Amino acid sequence: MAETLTKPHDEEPLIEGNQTYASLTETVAGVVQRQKDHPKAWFVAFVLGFGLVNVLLLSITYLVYMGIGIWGNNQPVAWSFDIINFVWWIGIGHAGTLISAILLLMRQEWRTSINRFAEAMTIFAVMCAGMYPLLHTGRPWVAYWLLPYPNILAMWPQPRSPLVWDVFAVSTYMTVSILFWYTGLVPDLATLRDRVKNRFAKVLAGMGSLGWRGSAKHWMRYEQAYIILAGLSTPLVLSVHTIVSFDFAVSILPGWQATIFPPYFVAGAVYAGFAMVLTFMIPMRRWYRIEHLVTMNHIDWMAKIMLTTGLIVFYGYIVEVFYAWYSANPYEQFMMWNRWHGPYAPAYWLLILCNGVIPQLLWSKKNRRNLKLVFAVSLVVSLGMWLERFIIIPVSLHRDFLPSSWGMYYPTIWDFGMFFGTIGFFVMMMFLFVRFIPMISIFEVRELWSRIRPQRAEVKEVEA
Amino acid sequence: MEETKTQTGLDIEEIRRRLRGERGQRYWRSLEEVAETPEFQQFLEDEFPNRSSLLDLDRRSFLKVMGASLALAGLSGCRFLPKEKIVPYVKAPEEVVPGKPTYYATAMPFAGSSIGLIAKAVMGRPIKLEGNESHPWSLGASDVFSQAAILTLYDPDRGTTVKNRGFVATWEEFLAEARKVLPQAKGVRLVVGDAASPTLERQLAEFQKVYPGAKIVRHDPVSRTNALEGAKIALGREALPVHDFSKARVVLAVDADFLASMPGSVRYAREFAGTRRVDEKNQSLSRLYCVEPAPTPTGILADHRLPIAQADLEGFLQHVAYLVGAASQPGAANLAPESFWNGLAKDLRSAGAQAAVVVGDACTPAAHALAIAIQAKLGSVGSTVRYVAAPRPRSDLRLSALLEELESGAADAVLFLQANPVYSSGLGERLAKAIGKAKLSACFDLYETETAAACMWYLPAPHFLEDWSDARALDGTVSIVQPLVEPLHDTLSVHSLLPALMNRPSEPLAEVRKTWSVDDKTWRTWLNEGVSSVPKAAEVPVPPTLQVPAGGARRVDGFEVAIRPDPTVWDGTFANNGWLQELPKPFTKLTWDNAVHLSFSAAESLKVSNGDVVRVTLGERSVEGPAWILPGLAKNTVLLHLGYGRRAGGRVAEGAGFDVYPLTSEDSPWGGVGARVEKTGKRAVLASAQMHFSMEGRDIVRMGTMEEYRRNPSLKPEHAHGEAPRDLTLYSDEEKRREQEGVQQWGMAIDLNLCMGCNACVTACQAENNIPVVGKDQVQRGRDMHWIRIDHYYGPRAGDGSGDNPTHVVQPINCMQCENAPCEPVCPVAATVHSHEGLNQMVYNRCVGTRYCSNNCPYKVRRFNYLNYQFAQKNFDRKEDIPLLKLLNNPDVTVRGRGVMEKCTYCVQRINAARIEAKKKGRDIRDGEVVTACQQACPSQAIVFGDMSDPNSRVSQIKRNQRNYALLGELNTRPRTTYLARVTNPNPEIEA
Amino acid sequence: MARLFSPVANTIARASLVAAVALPVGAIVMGSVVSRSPANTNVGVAFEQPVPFSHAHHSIELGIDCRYCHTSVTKSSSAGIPSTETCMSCHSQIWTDSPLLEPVRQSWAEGKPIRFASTGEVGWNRVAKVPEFVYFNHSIHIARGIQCNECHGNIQEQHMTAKGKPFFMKWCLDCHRKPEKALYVDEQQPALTPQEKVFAFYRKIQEGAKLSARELALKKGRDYQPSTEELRKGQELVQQLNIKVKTLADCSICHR
Amino acid sequence: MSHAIEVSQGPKVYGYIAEFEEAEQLVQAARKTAEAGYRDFDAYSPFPIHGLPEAMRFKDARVPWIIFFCGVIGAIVGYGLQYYVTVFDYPMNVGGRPNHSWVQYIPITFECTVLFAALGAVVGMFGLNGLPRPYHPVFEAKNFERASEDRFFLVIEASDGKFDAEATRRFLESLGPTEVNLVEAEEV
Repeated sequence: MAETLTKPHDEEPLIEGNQTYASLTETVAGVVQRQKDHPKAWFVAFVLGFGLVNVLLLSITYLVYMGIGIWGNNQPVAWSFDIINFVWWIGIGHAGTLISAILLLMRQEWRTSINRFAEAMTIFAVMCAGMYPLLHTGRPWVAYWLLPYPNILAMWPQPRSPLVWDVFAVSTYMTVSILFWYTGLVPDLATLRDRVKNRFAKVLAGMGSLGWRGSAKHWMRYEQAYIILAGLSTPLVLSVHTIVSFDFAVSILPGWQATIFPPYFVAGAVYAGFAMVLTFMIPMRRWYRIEHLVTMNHIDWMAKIMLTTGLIVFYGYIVEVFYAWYSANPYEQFMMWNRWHGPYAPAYWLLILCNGVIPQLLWSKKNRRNLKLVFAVSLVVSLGMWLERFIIIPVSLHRDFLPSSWGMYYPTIWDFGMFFGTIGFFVMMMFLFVRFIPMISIFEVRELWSRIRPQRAEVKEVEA
Repeated sequence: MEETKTQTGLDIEEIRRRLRGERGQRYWRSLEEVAETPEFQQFLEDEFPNRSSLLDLDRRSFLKVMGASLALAGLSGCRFLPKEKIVPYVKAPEEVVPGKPTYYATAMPFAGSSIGLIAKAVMGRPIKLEGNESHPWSLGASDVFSQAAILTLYDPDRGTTVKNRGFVATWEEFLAEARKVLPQAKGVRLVVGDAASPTLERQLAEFQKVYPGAKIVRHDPVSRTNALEGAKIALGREALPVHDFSKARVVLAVDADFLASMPGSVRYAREFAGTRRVDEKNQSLSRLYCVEPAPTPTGILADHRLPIAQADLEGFLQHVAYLVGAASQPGAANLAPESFWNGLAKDLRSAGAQAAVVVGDACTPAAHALAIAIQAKLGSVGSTVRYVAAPRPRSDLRLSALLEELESGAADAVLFLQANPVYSSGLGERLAKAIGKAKLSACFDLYETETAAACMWYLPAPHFLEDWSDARALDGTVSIVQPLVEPLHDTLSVHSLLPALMNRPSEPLAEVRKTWSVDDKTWRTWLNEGVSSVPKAAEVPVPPTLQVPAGGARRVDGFEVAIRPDPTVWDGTFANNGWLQELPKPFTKLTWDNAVHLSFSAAESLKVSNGDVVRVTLGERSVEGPAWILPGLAKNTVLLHLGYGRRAGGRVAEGAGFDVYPLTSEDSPWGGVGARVEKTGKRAVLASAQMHFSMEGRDIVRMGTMEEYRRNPSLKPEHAHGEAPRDLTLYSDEEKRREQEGVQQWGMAIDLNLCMGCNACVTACQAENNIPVVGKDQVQRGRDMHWIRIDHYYGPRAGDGSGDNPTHVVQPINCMQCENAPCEPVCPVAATVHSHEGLNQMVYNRCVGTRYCSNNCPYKVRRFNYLNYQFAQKNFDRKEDIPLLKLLNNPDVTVRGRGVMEKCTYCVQRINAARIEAKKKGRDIRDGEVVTACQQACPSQAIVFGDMSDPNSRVSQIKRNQRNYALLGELNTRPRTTYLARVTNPNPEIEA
Repeated sequence: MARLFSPVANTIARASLVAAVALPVGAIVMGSVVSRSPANTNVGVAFEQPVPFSHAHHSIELGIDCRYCHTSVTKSSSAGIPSTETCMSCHSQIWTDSPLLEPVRQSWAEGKPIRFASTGEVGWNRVAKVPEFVYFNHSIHIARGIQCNECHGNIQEQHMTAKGKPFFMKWCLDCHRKPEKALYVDEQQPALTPQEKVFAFYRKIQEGAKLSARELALKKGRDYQPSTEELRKGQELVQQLNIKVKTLADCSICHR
Repeated sequence: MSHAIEVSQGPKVYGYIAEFEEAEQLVQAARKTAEAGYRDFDAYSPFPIHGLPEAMRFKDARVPWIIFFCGVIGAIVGYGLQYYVTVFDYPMNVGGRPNHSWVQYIPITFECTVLFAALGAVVGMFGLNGLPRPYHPVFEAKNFERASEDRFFLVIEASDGKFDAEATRRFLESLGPTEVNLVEAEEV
């Protein structure tokens, strides 16, 4: 696959049109410089996001005041929306790291136009995810006990617990993502520093760029560090979702205790992540007139990756069924039966539809290049991935070993408040990002251009 | 002032006044009275620091702690509690050692009988009731009602002062009024409840001398009249049967729940259990036949259970009498298959003196008479049963007669002594109006009941733990009811009230001693023992041959209504008791509601499903309530429970369930035939603590017949996986085994052969471990907090397939204290880890509430405080915080605040107390020194707890029984709580 | 190009880097220091009391046994706070008109708990307290021969009563993990049972008998590091008393 | 010879800067400059240019090593912490698992490794680059703002032993830049 992707099959270039370093810089940096003319859509989206953020704040306040009881969680379903959303968001985050790190290592040049954007998405998604483990605890004000620090209680976290692994994994992931993102940002901030007129913005950019001056020596060390960071992030991103899947895999609950989980969670994460990138990129490239940087090829390739990971995930579903049968374990078998015929069966079949069936549309190139359709599919996939976690968490919990303690789970408005609240937060942050930070890595685009542009002679002609 | 009362149930002003010390200083009194004041809060805080709670930490200094903790690493938190005061006594009471409990023997009057109890008090606060070993009708065990009675003591909704037409008044005013009216009243009537107190009887008799023409009306909604009448028919004298099941080899229970709800059941359960223990040596089981319209806990243990309409029971007994030769003509032979009759008759005859026939109070007098005849014929009178004189005389006047008198004005002064006929009789509204006509009407009761609302005067009665009295048990055994605290409220003992009405004021203690003029020494021994040496009730002789009129079956057309006291709130007396309201009822596991119980086939024919509101019409009266399908009901029997639909009597009681009394009448308190049931189209939400009643073919409750047991003593099903082999593990156990060497290892065994699911353990655990009540809404969301629950399943052999007579099995489930506890490795903060004694410890103050442990618990025994449940009665947001309830808390158990996980601890507080005492004596804990709350309460001693490392301990011996098995053992959790498979003893000659 | 920053900016930049690292670290260090200091633990902080009761005066100068006031210390979890009656048993005879004792007499007269003359607050200010969720039992510790001073510091020397030790979980565990550190036999009167030894120690203090280094440290409320020899003896005691050390650090020993 | 030009006060000379339009030109220029024996010179470009460091005969492999060692430390810290906590400081029986359940310590060990290595990478890289350094003499050069956009610069610094005002300027002009300028800075 790497092969086919490196050289665009048809002759469409990675950057379209006759560009110069200046024009490329202008396109991207211009978005930040020209604060006046932002598309209407920006304001609509921002206001929407901001509104939902207030819902989030309200939900959190009431939650901390009253307790987890305001949610639908109960015995036996002690985890539900809280952990569903946590896993969902973490998953979404993964696409960013994947694009910026793995594709970098695979020398996928087309990543250049989307990595900055995807990385930003990672950071905000992880922020959303991070809220849940903290807030889902019964006593959030002592949640810091999960951190190891010498204290007068002589107590430590219990490192056998996947939740402690989560703490380390998620915080590491957050830190590394920010470092990676910021490192990539420094040269572009230098560009802004040198371009923007507004004194205040200039100083801000100046501070952010750490006095970057594009020295060749700096560039060399920079690239060394950058590529190794990528090398580190790659196993990291895999480990993070593996560990998240351990939250379930190390338990003894039918439907949780499955060796397939790590790969299948990671694939799912990438799947959801690319869906989210597309959901944002498709409108953005139009609104900000960057179609020549984020070309139809990009859409096409992302769609392909979605299709691939989607198939892996679907394989996961099949394997789960196989295990249930092959294990000859009555509890496992009942778990599967319950998914198919139990009270939550509709959710399961909807999941199969969203994640298994609909994405098959992407086999056809025509569809992959049909923006509306790809956009729709990515929304469907996002929903599907959420449903997958719904099936895994509450539906496995609500009927486990002793029929006497079986129960049902019904979410409350506060469950939804938290969920949509974080979505609002994500949207708001993304739109603040595109407005104040170059949404495409300018220096990498220049670098790419310097290699793929037509021969200089032709350029001269064009200029003449 | 009126306001404060109704809101807090405690009169602040009053307390302030008393605090100013106007009553001089009487220690207990002041302790209770200052309950509201900050001083008192501090007092509790410091005199028994154990009492106070995480909750307090959370509430009082949540912000401080939070802010600080975030700012500074490693703060202990305790610094941030406000500076506290230690309030010492002025004069230390002799008998009290601070922080040490004191125990008093007393007795609880209940349902015309009584049970002997030991009350545990800490610093003057009664906090727990246990059975009294030396009391013949407790034998150290107890039932749900005696376990829950302690909550009523602290119930904030209890009446606190005298009221006149709803306005606060004083006793003086009432007595003045009464003394004025009574002498020239045309007819003085006393309506007394079911209390069986000799002193009260003596005073009533005296009252009738002082006020000639005064009549006594006995009102007990759950009456034993039929039994008395039956005895009259057979023996010519009113008498009650007293059984001895320890001698019984064959028991025929006819609609008689003698193991759980009949008076005397606590002792009966113990006796019966004695005949049901099976191991290698003893393999002779008694056999129990149950014939009943509605399934009862007794029916659960039956070897043969036959659902029969209650109208047919008489005919059934007639036929039994015929078959054993106690009656000349046959009865309703069509009720059971031939083989059943033969088998039963053969068993009864061969058992002879060792046969017992128990007949429920709902059976007709004729049925009771027949039972007596049968036992006389079998010669079992004197061995398995004897008949004793009733503990108290009958009414002078029927309630209906009283009603007419009141309406006609023939009676114009009526006093209700702990009786609530306006609610608990079919006469309801009419009676209420009639009472209004009387010149003087007063209601003396714990709560401001419906009757109180109808009377001019409400007189607050003391709780039995606040009052001197005496009570007779089933066989006439007299116990002295001893108070533990001075009355919390402005109450007056009934034993002082009556004398006061007779113009000779007197103290209750004096009155009780007057009844039993014995010297102080004897008196003191009575108090210590909890049992008096007063002769028991006289036995009624049974002639060798006696003739009884033939009984016959009434035709059942349409449905028949069977009305029974509720298994948890009884006749409504306990309707305001949150523990009992939330106690899942046997079979249905319903909480906070009663229901119209229908059999499968009835539900099918009516197209009714659980929660459909139906109208039940009997005669011209009808009630509406939500339907609930109860497999095991006789096909056309509709079971209704009393005690709900209270219109007054406390915030907990009001609004729960629907009132069934309108369908009752004095002549037919137990329902009747010819009822109609129709759908109303409305739906109601019921909160059931269990939703799924099938074992799904899983190896959960192991059971089998005697033959099966002989063939396969473990009774492990072929398909079942069984316990995982010990060596199947990644890690070696060596390390852990070394750590457990020389340390006592706690374990528990529960014999499913003895458990009939009476719920006593559940309530006992709730009382011992400060377990909160969460309310209907939360139960419905699946957040009930019980640490031990009784799982109910329809057994493997589901009766005749119609689902109308399935085998019922119950299984008490508490924390299994797994050796490989799945909950522990997943806890991120080590809030739940293992002790060297093998306890799965739960450290509340370390818990951050991730709930992961609960997810990973295959038994789902962990409970999470989703909201602040403590000290609330009904509303579980932080608004409701009832200080009075704090007095009830066990100081040795942390009160859990919201956001922490909790679960059964094997009563670790009791283990620690025992250990400390043992260590002070320089030894280890002896077997039997630690008794868990559930074990202590269990009437049939199905629960045994002890040290597994000692091969001679009782628990070790029992765990060696081949029937012993680990629940979900295949998960290799290695539970410390194990079960003994259930063995039934059906008659091989009867095909099921 | 007009430069954006002047040379001094470099210095500022580096300084701010240092600060960015130093500040959080400093905050955490500060936090842990404060949390272990009297500001948090109250060790050695004497509160105002309704009556300026002096343990030094009563226990050493007058030689009153601890158990005279703390009646239940050997029987129960709670040591017990003396009732007004207890105070009056002497102070109805001596210092009968001392203004300092007015609150006691008033309490006795009114039959109400003692209160601050100034504010009217009821009761004594609590000095030694473990959190609510900790279940400490005095009697077993005394029975094992743990001196009051192990937890209450130099109580016999205090004129104004103050908390002697920090009462951290870590501090409790220190003994619960190595009880041999605190267990010892009084060489001068080895026959005594551990419990007798506890109170004999205070008689020794009163009589001014000569104290071993350990006893001196106890009296002064100082931490004492026992020698290996003493530790060995301590071990023997642990054996004799059949103390199951490994269970002592189990959560349920103190938390229920 | 570096004292050929004496600047007693006022701005000091930082060096000569040559501006180019194309990356290739810069690479050529850099190679020639290095061949000409200049040492203290640097090239500035709006994006990393492959072959440029080689052309400048500039080598530095310290960053990878820093990262490696940080990673190792991270691993030790991660595993060590867990081992210390569960085996030495407060061993507890957790669900019957041995105190040293190494299998379950792997995830945290891995995460710590990555965390430390990543921090090492970023801190090391910027550290070796001497950043943050908001002020640098070269910022005072003419047109230098375009170094972050579309222009390529070569600076020969006055500190170079071979630096000579005239010769160096001529040398730079010989490389075919768009223009050559003297860089004077407040501080060098």
